[in-house]
Amino acid sequence: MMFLSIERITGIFKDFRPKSISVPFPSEVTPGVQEASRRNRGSLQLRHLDAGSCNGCEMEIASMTSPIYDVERFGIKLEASPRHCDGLLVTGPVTRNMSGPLLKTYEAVPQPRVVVALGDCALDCGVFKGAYGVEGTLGDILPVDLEIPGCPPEPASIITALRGLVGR
Amino acid sequence: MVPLVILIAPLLGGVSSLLFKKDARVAWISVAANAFVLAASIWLAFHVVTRGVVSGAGGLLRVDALSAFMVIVIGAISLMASWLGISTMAHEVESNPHQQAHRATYGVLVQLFIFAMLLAVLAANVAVMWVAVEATTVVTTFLVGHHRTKGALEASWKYIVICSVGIALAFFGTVLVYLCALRVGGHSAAALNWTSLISVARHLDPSVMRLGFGLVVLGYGTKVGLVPMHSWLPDAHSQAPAPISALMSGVLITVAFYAILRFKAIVDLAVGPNFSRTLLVIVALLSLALAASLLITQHDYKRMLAYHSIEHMGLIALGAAAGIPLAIAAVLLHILGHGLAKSILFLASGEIMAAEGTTEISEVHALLERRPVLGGVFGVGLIALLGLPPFSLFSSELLMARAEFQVGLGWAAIASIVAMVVIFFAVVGHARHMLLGSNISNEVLNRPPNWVSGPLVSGLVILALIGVLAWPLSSLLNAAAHVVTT
Amino acid sequence: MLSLAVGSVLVCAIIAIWVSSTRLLIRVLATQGLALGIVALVLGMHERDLSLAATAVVVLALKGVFMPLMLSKVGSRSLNNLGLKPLVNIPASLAASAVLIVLAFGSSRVITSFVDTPIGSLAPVGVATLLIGFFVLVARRRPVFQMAGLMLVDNGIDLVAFLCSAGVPFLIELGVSLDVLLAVVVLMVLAQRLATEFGDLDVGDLRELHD
Amino acid sequence: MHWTLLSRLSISTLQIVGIAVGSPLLLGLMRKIRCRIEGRVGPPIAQPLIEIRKLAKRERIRPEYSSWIFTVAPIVLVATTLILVAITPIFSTGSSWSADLFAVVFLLLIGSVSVALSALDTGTAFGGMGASRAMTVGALAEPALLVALLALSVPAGSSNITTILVRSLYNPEWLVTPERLLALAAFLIVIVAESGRLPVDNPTTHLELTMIHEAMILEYSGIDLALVKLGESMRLVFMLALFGNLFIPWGIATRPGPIYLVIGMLSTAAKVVGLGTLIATVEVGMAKLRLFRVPELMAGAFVLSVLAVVSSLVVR
Amino acid sequence: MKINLLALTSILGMAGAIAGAITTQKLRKWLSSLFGIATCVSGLVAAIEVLHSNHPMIFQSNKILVLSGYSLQLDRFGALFVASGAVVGIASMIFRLGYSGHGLASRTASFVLPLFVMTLLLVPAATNVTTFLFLWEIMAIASLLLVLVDHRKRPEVSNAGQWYGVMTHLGAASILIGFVLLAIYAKSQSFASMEATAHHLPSWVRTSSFFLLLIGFGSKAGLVPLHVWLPKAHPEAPGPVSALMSAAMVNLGLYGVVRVGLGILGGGPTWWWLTVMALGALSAMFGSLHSATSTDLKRLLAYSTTDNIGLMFLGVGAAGLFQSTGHQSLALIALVAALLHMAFHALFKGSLFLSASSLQQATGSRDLDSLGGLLSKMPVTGTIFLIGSLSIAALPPLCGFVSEWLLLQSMLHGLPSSNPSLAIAMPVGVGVLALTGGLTALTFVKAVGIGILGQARSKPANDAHEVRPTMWVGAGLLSAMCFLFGVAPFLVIPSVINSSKELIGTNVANPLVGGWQVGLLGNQGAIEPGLLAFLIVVFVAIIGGLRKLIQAPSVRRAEAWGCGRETQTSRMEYTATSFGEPVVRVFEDVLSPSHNLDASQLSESRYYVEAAHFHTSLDDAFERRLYRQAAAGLRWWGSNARRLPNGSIHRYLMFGMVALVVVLVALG
Repeated sequence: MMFLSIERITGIFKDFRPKSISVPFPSEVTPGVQEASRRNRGSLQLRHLDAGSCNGCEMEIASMTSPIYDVERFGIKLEASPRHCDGLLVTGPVTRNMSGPLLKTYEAVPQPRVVVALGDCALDCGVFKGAYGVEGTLGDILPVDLEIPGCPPEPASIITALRGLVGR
Repeated sequence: MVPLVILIAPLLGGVSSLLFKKDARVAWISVAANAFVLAASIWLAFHVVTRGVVSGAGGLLRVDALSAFMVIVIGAISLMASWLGISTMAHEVESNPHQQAHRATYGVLVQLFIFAMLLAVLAANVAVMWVAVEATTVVTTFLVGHHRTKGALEASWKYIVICSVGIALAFFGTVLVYLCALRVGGHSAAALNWTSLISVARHLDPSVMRLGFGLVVLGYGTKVGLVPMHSWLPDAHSQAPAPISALMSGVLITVAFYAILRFKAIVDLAVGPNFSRTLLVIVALLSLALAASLLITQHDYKRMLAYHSIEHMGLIALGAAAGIPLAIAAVLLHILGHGLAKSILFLASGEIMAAEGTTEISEVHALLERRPVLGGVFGVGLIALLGLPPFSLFSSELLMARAEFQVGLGWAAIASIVAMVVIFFAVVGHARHMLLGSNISNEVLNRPPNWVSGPLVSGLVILALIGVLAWPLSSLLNAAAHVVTT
Repeated sequence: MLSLAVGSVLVCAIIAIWVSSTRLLIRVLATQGLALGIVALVLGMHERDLSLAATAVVVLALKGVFMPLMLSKVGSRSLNNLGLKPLVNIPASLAASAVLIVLAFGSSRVITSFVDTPIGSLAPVGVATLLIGFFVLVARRRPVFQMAGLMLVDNGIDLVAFLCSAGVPFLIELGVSLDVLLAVVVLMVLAQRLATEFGDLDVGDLRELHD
Repeated sequence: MHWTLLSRLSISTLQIVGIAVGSPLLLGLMRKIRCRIEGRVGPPIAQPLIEIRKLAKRERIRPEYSSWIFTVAPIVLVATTLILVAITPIFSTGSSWSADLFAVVFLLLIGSVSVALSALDTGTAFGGMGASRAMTVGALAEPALLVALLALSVPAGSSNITTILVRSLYNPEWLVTPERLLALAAFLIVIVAESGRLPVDNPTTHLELTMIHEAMILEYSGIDLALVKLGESMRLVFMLALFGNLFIPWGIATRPGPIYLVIGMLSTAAKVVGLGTLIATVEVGMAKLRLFRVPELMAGAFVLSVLAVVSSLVVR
Repeated sequence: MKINLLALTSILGMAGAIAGAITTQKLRKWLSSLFGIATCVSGLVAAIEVLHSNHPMIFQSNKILVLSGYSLQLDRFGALFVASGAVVGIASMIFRLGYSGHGLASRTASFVLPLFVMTLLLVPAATNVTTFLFLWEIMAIASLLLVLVDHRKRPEVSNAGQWYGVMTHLGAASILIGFVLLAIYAKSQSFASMEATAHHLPSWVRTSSFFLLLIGFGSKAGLVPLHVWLPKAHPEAPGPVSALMSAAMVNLGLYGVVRVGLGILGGGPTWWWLTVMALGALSAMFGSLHSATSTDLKRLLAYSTTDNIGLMFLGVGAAGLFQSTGHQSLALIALVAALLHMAFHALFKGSLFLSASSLQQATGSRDLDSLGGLLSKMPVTGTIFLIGSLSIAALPPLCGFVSEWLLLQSMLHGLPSSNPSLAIAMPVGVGVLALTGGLTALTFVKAVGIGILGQARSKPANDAHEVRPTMWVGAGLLSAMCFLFGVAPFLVIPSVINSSKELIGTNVANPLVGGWQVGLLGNQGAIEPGLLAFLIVVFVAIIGGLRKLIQAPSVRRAEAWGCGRETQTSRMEYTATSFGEPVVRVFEDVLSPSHNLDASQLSESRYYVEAAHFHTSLDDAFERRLYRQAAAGLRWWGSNARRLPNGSIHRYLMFGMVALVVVLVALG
């Protein structure tokens, strides 16, 4: 359509690489969720949600958006409003207090939505497994589309995994 | 003949109430007599305006347009006051059976009072007028003290002492005028007739006339309620029974002012208009300032009305100071308007007092809801009294201001308007407290019967009509104004 | 004779300030009324004016006899309470009366120069009496004294009238006298009521009615 | 020099298309420049277009209690901006349909008001907060804007944009007068404030307490969000284009003919890109002002514009 | 026989009053309203007739008004005010048919309301001082009584009534003095002879009468600092009355100033008009600031009236300034702009007040913070309110845009002259216009956004239903006209030009273009509101259609995003207070809000707060610093004066004696 052709026109700028401090990434994309990457077409907005994390993953997410990793170059952004987002980026085990807000936030995202579980705790509660305040893993509560293991996962691996959702 | 009949008619009412002491209905005879006075005076006014001056009682009485006008004012207000007086007396007897005995005295004195006022305005002779005005003092003293409470006694004492002194000064002034008149060759008995005084006025000795007029203003000014001898007025008006307050505030004080007007015409001829103007402006402004100052924190609604009278007398004096025919016509219109409005208000306040049992402003509230008729009459009356249209006081105040500006008294007019604004501020505040708001106690109250509210309401309607309709009042006012202007 | 009578009017006025006893005051007033009557009488005879003479008779009767009698009726009812000090004490009052007399003479020049007769030149005495009467009204506390002050005022004016113009016409004088009489009667009745209501009182204490 | 109706219509259409497509690209460019200065790679310049394309197909969500205002507001925002684009001379003076400087202000106001109303219609605290702040900033910017426009229209004796452009083309000495520079400086500040750029508002902020404009559109999703974003970017570009043309009128087509039109397009694009670059460069080195320091900035702009008017009279 | 419409208007008004006073409760509402409508129609016909002819309409009678005579003469200038008042009157009377306010159904109100309407229409026709003041004061007293009708329900009503009464009386006194001063020099009380002699008057007379009348009319118009009554009285009046007061009565203040300043006095020195402009600017700023921070819907509207009146005075001041500096055609433009704004303000403020009253009736509250969500529950009223708000915010294609734009134009074109006072006044004027424009937009975004959008903020608001048709027909009439005249201003502009020429001079060339365009001749700037309206409709349709095309309109209704918190209630919405808070902060020095924080600590530790109560209020600075002080001063004086008459007869007699001595000494 029209938009695609515009993309081609602006393609001339694609090779324009300013001298940057960002670490290079391979140009090929690791296969991710096919349907989502087709849908998102190079733009992904995520709402980050801390369901009970120790904040280790948050540190990595923060460095992911820094100039070094520059996740923005792949069209991936963290947004404040779930309405503007395509999915959730959840860290930590789901605590009892956060399970309600988690569901509410999920509901607030327009459909279709992706759910990304970031870090070991989100996958299997990690060291918090069995703690009295923990309700369960993210997978117990929401359908998880993408899992990024690690305690915490490195920024590069987060970016690599997310690129699979953008297709870029 | 007619003037004499008019003069005698009120006495009939008095005599009849003396004759039939027991029967309360006898008071209606007085009402009828006063109604007759009103009707006859209107006829007389027509007659005077179209045909000229009427004399009566062997030259003792003389009716020109001014007198005729004043008779109308007296007739109208006495009709209303005697009508409502029946209700007032009924209330009093209800609350205190001993008052039954005084009913007849009251009836006689009221009619005597009206008679004396009529005599004052009908008299052809200055001294007779003085006698009549003094007679009003004597008669009304008992009426002021009618309630026989301590307050009433105090008020009547103050009233008679201050007014007697004042009126004595007026007599002194009259004597001085008489001196002058004798000197220019008047026949001694007729020297004090208005006509002869006017005819020789240009030859009267200016310096004695000045002193004489100063004393006359001071003296009659006492009865008018002008500063500095005004002090009896709030006390007497607040203590007297409502119909008496109405008569005193509505007509008595303006009858006294009528005397000043008459003298002013003579003095203006003798010494030029500037003298009387200065004097009247001084007392007028003092009165206005005093009324304005004391209304701000007034606590008693009858006293509020009384100070309002002082204000209006100040306005009238200021209008008279202007002195041109327009001003005098306006002053007369104001006398009529103020008389009607003030008597309606006093009568209404009498009913309110009878119903509420207090004259304190702070203890009366939500009248419009609790007593819609009385509250409405009181409120509308205040609107009239504050000089708002369509009531005639608006027209007369406007005309007076115009006349004052015209003769170069603009600054005084402005001062009076400022005082009026202050008074408006004060009165609206008091009225708001009395009239507005919601009924907290939810008591069930009975309305005054129609024969009581009827005259009050129709009086207000008439007052509005006077303010709106020019005909036929304009010609009478102009004719009356020309009597005392040159 | 005339000047004697006129003078005694003034002297009576001054004495009226001096006295503090009711009985004495009434006597002084009676004397003054008589003196006033005599003034009228002498003038009437001198001018051969019948109406003035008649006036004189009325004045003598009323002011010399009747009114003092009525005053004494009130005065006798009131206790002779000397504890009731006058508002202005007697020496000061006398000084004030002196000032008032001077003032009267100074301010009546208009009248005297206008009348311009020997008799007329006595008119300031009347004015002085008037002023003194007023002073009594202002400075004395008891009802009787106030009535007396009123009468002094009235006498002063009458005196001026007699001296300057041989009085007002008789008919008028009659009316005036009637009025004054009635006023005094009313005052008397009121004073009696006051006495029954409040006892012997200071009229200045009647202050229930004010703003 | 007569414009046929057809040519005027086609110029308007061209302007609409050009601005509608060009404005997201300009935003992309500005982001790219910022990223570059920060040492990032940054997203592609077409990223805003890509986002809009994606959003167009996503689900629309309406807040529970909202009324039709919420649905209509994005359309009104885009529509009024497009009207502005259509009737003002951007590429060519031929598109002028009674284009008046003051009318432009009021038309822009429609967009601001509709977005603010939609924000309040959501019934959330964020919406209200954003609307309140945006309207306050807008109200404070208004005096500076109008007086600056006044100063710009005084020499031409008209507030008609075409008249101003044509007259200043014939009187190039106007262009460097101090009052003009002052007025333009004030105008630029206002543009920055109105379009929610630094230092008045941070378009990329996610902190609720500091955001102004973002707070108003939190509830929009899908195509509505796309419309709002498109509208906002078009407003920015429109204002920049207006500013550019008033600042340097040369290049705009003043007569019919495709060549002139192409020159006009290119020159306008160049002006806008230049201004965008400038703003992006300045923004990098700047922190957002505290909300209650914004009035000071606006007051400064107002003083500049008043000075402009006064000095224009003094100079003459 | 041709009926004199002015006489007919008077008679219909009085007939309505009498009908309202003597008939039964059910009948009187209808009769007095219908007579009111008839009065307005008659006045409207008269005004239109005058506007389209060159002859004034005259009605005179010496049988009315004692010693002065009743004299009406409607010229084209006055006719504009009559027409605008009549339109508002018709709408309000229709509205009243459905309005169920208890107080307004009373006998008094039914008696007074037709009179009020009648005087509103006749004041601009009065041609002598007595007639003018007579009608003016009846208008004042009638409106005062109407303000007071609900005094039983709320104590604030009587307070408002007192403020209004006193301020209007102050104004009337000032008008009286000013007019009488002119009348004395003219040796006649008719306006025509005043006008004839005005040029020969000494300048102090001209100046003092002008300023006296400015004060008098300014107090009626609600010009700062004489406005204090307005934000109290207009909100407390019942709906139709507040519409009449705010949309029609205040205009008569403007009428008076223009009639006197430009008509009778025929213009004046520059500094007069600079003062007028300054007062206008002050009113506009002050009014808009206060309306931006008000939370009471009707108070907000009332302050916005002060704001708009300020703009009109700004225009009038500019007109006078241009005239005094010899720019006749600019003066004409400025006056046309001011009068146009007057007429349009009547329309949108009328519709706003009427629809706000509908909202109040439906919810029982006029506090913005307990309304909300009403656009969906009362769609018609809500839309009317929205249209009114958009008009007042001067958004095209509604009528407020046209008049504000024209006002800006007149100021723009005043600049090139070399006159220094113009050079200072005009940019400042534009700045004020702009700031108030911005604040007005903010205010009405608040009014609409908090008032009728979002979630209902109280239970009554949640249960609200649409009001009776007569009510929205009345209000809708006005908002339809807002739209009509906004799109096609040529329907009214020629009349406004005619009526302005009456004062500026009939030989001044018309500098405005006609037709669908509004603007100045010679390519000096023009707008085409009709085109804009057309474009807006087309573009909205196109984009709406596109949106539909791209995506099926499947919309999910979901709970608004509340950061994931458990419940989201209406108490969490942004309130009107918080909406205006940034404005309060920015203009803290002008508004000087008072804050009051009461916190009680726990007994265990003073670092823990047990309960906190925060109260903030925004009083009118003029009220607090000027009027309350003045009133306190008067009371102080009054209570001291009371000591003078202490009840002692001796003291009273001493007054007399002193006076006697003074008389004797001075005259003897």
